[in-house]
Amino acid sequence: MSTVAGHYSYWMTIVLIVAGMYILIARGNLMKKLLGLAVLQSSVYLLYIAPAKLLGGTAPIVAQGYTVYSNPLPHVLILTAIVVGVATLALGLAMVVRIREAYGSIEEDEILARDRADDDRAPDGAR
Amino acid sequence: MLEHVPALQVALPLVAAPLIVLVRSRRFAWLATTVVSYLCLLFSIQLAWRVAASGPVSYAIGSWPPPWGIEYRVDALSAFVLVAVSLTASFVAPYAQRSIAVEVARDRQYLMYAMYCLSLAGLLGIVITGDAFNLFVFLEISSLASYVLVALGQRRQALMAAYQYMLMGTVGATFYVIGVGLLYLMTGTLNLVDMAERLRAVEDARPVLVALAFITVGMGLKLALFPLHHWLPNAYAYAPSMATAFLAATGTKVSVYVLLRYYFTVFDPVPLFSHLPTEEVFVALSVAAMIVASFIAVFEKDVKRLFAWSSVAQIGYITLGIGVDNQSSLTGSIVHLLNHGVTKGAIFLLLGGVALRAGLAALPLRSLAGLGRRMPLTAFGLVIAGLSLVGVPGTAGFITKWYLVLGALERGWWWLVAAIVGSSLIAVAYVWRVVEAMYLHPGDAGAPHRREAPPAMLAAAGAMVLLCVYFGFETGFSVGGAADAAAFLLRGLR
Amino acid sequence: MAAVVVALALQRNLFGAVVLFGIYSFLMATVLVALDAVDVAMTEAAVGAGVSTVLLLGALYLVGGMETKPLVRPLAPLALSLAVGAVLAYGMQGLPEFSDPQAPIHVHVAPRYLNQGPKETGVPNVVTAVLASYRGFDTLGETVVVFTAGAGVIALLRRRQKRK
Amino acid sequence: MTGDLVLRIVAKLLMPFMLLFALYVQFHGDYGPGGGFQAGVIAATAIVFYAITFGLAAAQRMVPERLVERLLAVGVLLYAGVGFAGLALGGNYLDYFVLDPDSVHGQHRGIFWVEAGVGITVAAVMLKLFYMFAGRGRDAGDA
Repeated sequence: MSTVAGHYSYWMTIVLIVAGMYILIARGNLMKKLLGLAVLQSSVYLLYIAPAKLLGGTAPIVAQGYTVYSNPLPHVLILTAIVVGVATLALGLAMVVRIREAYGSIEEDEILARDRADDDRAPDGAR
Repeated sequence: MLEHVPALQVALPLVAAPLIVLVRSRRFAWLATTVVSYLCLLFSIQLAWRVAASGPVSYAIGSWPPPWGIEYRVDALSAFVLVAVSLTASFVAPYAQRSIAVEVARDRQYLMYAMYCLSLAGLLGIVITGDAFNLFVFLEISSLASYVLVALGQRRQALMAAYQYMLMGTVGATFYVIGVGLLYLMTGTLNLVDMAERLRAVEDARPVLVALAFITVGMGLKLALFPLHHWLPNAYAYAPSMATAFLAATGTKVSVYVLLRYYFTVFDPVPLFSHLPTEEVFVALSVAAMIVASFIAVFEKDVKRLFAWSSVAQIGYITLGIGVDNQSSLTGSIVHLLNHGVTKGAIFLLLGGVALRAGLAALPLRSLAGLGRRMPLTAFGLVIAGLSLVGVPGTAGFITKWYLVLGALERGWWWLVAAIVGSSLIAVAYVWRVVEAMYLHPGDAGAPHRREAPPAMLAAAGAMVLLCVYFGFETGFSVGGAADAAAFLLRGLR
Repeated sequence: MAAVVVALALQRNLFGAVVLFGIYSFLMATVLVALDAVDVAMTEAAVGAGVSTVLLLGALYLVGGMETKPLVRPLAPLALSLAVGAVLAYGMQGLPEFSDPQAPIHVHVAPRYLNQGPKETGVPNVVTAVLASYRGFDTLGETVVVFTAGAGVIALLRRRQKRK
Repeated sequence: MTGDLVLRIVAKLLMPFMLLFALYVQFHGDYGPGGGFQAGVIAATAIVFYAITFGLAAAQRMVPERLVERLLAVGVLLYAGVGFAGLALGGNYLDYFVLDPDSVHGQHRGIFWVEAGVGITVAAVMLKLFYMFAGRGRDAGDA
């Protein structure tokens, strides 16, 4: 019983989650934050898929000559998760493009500063 | 056909969205949205009636028996939340036509309706499903649609608000998936009922504990639980009026529902959880939310943001009931899902009318000056709904607080009663500021004369205001349903 | 893969970061093949390394390439991320070992898919069978998610018909 | 966009094969890896490739934006429609057993149409995304 080796994939998942969250929180650039988000989302893939594998097994496409297959259910779930990930990414990018057009910047602090200036200058919020 | 109502409840709004995109007509979009919203309300009432008569309803999608297929499962709790969500939707839909026509660019209006339908379908799907991963999928549908709804706001701040909402929301959803993944690895199943049964046999509690933590934090982000609420004020303040009303009345509530579901039907039967400090954590965070967020609301300059902060505080009441954890307090929590939805929905619908007539994209407090004369009905409605926020007897808000206080007293927690009363006093302060602006400050000399919001909008908003009062007196459905749901939760699994 | 991710965190040129992200996705796809998840790997290669990268580059062209600001207060976020990692590490101690045939996910629910799936649905690729039939509603939801994103992007990026 | 003759000819030659491959992935998903989602992405990629070599306008002439927007919705409706067909024929929602007297055959039929729905929507969305982002570039900054 070798816990470190037996849990290798889990450790990898943790590394990805930590890295993703770090990029997401620490970076002020809106594009970079989206990349962090994508890494965070992809960390889930390993969490689900790695335990589904059985050594000596094969991909879950039933054929003659094989008896041991990997668990197909996590594969299905992660297919969905990947799709959700790219959908979120696309929407996020569209927002970043619009933000860039509206503010001329994609740095979080610059944008927030401009918002504050807006609030001070036009407190009536005229269109 | 009646036995297929659970599937139709979600499938109809889901199909309405692509139809709207296909037809690309504003009239059709509005018509489809309204029809679907009313049908959803009918379906949810039928389901609630069926659950009350003969216990939980189970529906196997694709005729695959659970846990292999996806099960739709309606019990006392989900039936109640379904009614609450579709009730709000049925008021927002007729309101939307004029509001969207003014606030959203012409060629995007039909997409706005489509997003609204998707959001509704997603929320209903979350509530009705009995499958952990299916819940995630519908969570994403409703979330993505909500991000777009917020981003379609008129000012450029709406984009940034939507972006931040999206980051927080996606992190929340990812945390939820991580939690579900851990549970799946320990039980091998995704069906919630099956999962609860198999969790009892799990020996190593560590992954389950961490799953609990991840699901709590994930859902906490979605429902704006106190320290995780940063996205909410901006998102509510800059979204189009109709989106704010709909999201404020339903979005966070559904996330609370998910927490309730996991805590009481999935985790509760596991003996290990009896000695966890979850109660204390929830009570502490809720009280903090009730006090701090209310305080911020008092000093807020923008009316929509003021009420958005008030939402954070009101969510505190809902989670407080989970923390106190007895029949009365849970009844209070669950009934507040409905009562607060109705109250906040009414407020934001009314504010939408004000913004429309004033021609403003944002509503600073000053812009309400003289509203008592300019729009007397709207102003009066805001006062009633404000009283319901405070919890004055005779309004829906009072019922909630009554049950929460009862629950606290049953536990002998006097200080908690004091906290509830204290936070209500702060609510008096911020509601007063609105009232003061409307009635005591004279409007500008050049302000337009008396002109109410368009009839359809005023009628929808007015009906919701009436509901605030109705649920304050006639509690047969609201408290009755909530008490059934609370009893069901505390009984755990049958 | 870990190295690529760390490089990604440190890279300040956005173009470089996007390329690194593509490499990361491709590595992920390779790992997935090694784990027998061929369908998933194919999707990840097409979506993660393909579509995502194209979209990222397209957006990058519109917003411009350099991340100008240095890191702001990098310690607090790092601590928070590490705390999340630590919590997860604690929980993962209790998870089943890699490739343990007695793990719950291999003895409950899944066996029916593998044993009965081809007979019940007539489709030997069990992933397809589960995806489209047993959990068909998930996939409907997934399609709707894609649809939502598509319609949402249209709503956000459609050009006004006439301007000014 | 580019006047490179070799690239143009290669692109012209490759197009049918890429689309054919997409169809193969779509319909072979029952027996090997693949399915509607992957096929949709590949089909969209083929057209994106065309757009890159011959210019966005040329691609939009071949696959107009209006059509793409319609297809976006058609795919979802097809999928959901299969669900309603199950209802109409007396089964539950998304019940494929009732689609054919022979239940296994019914399953097969259901999966086929459902995957087709996924493929259509995914291809349309991916293409639409590309159109949106690429089309934006020409007037970036003045919207």
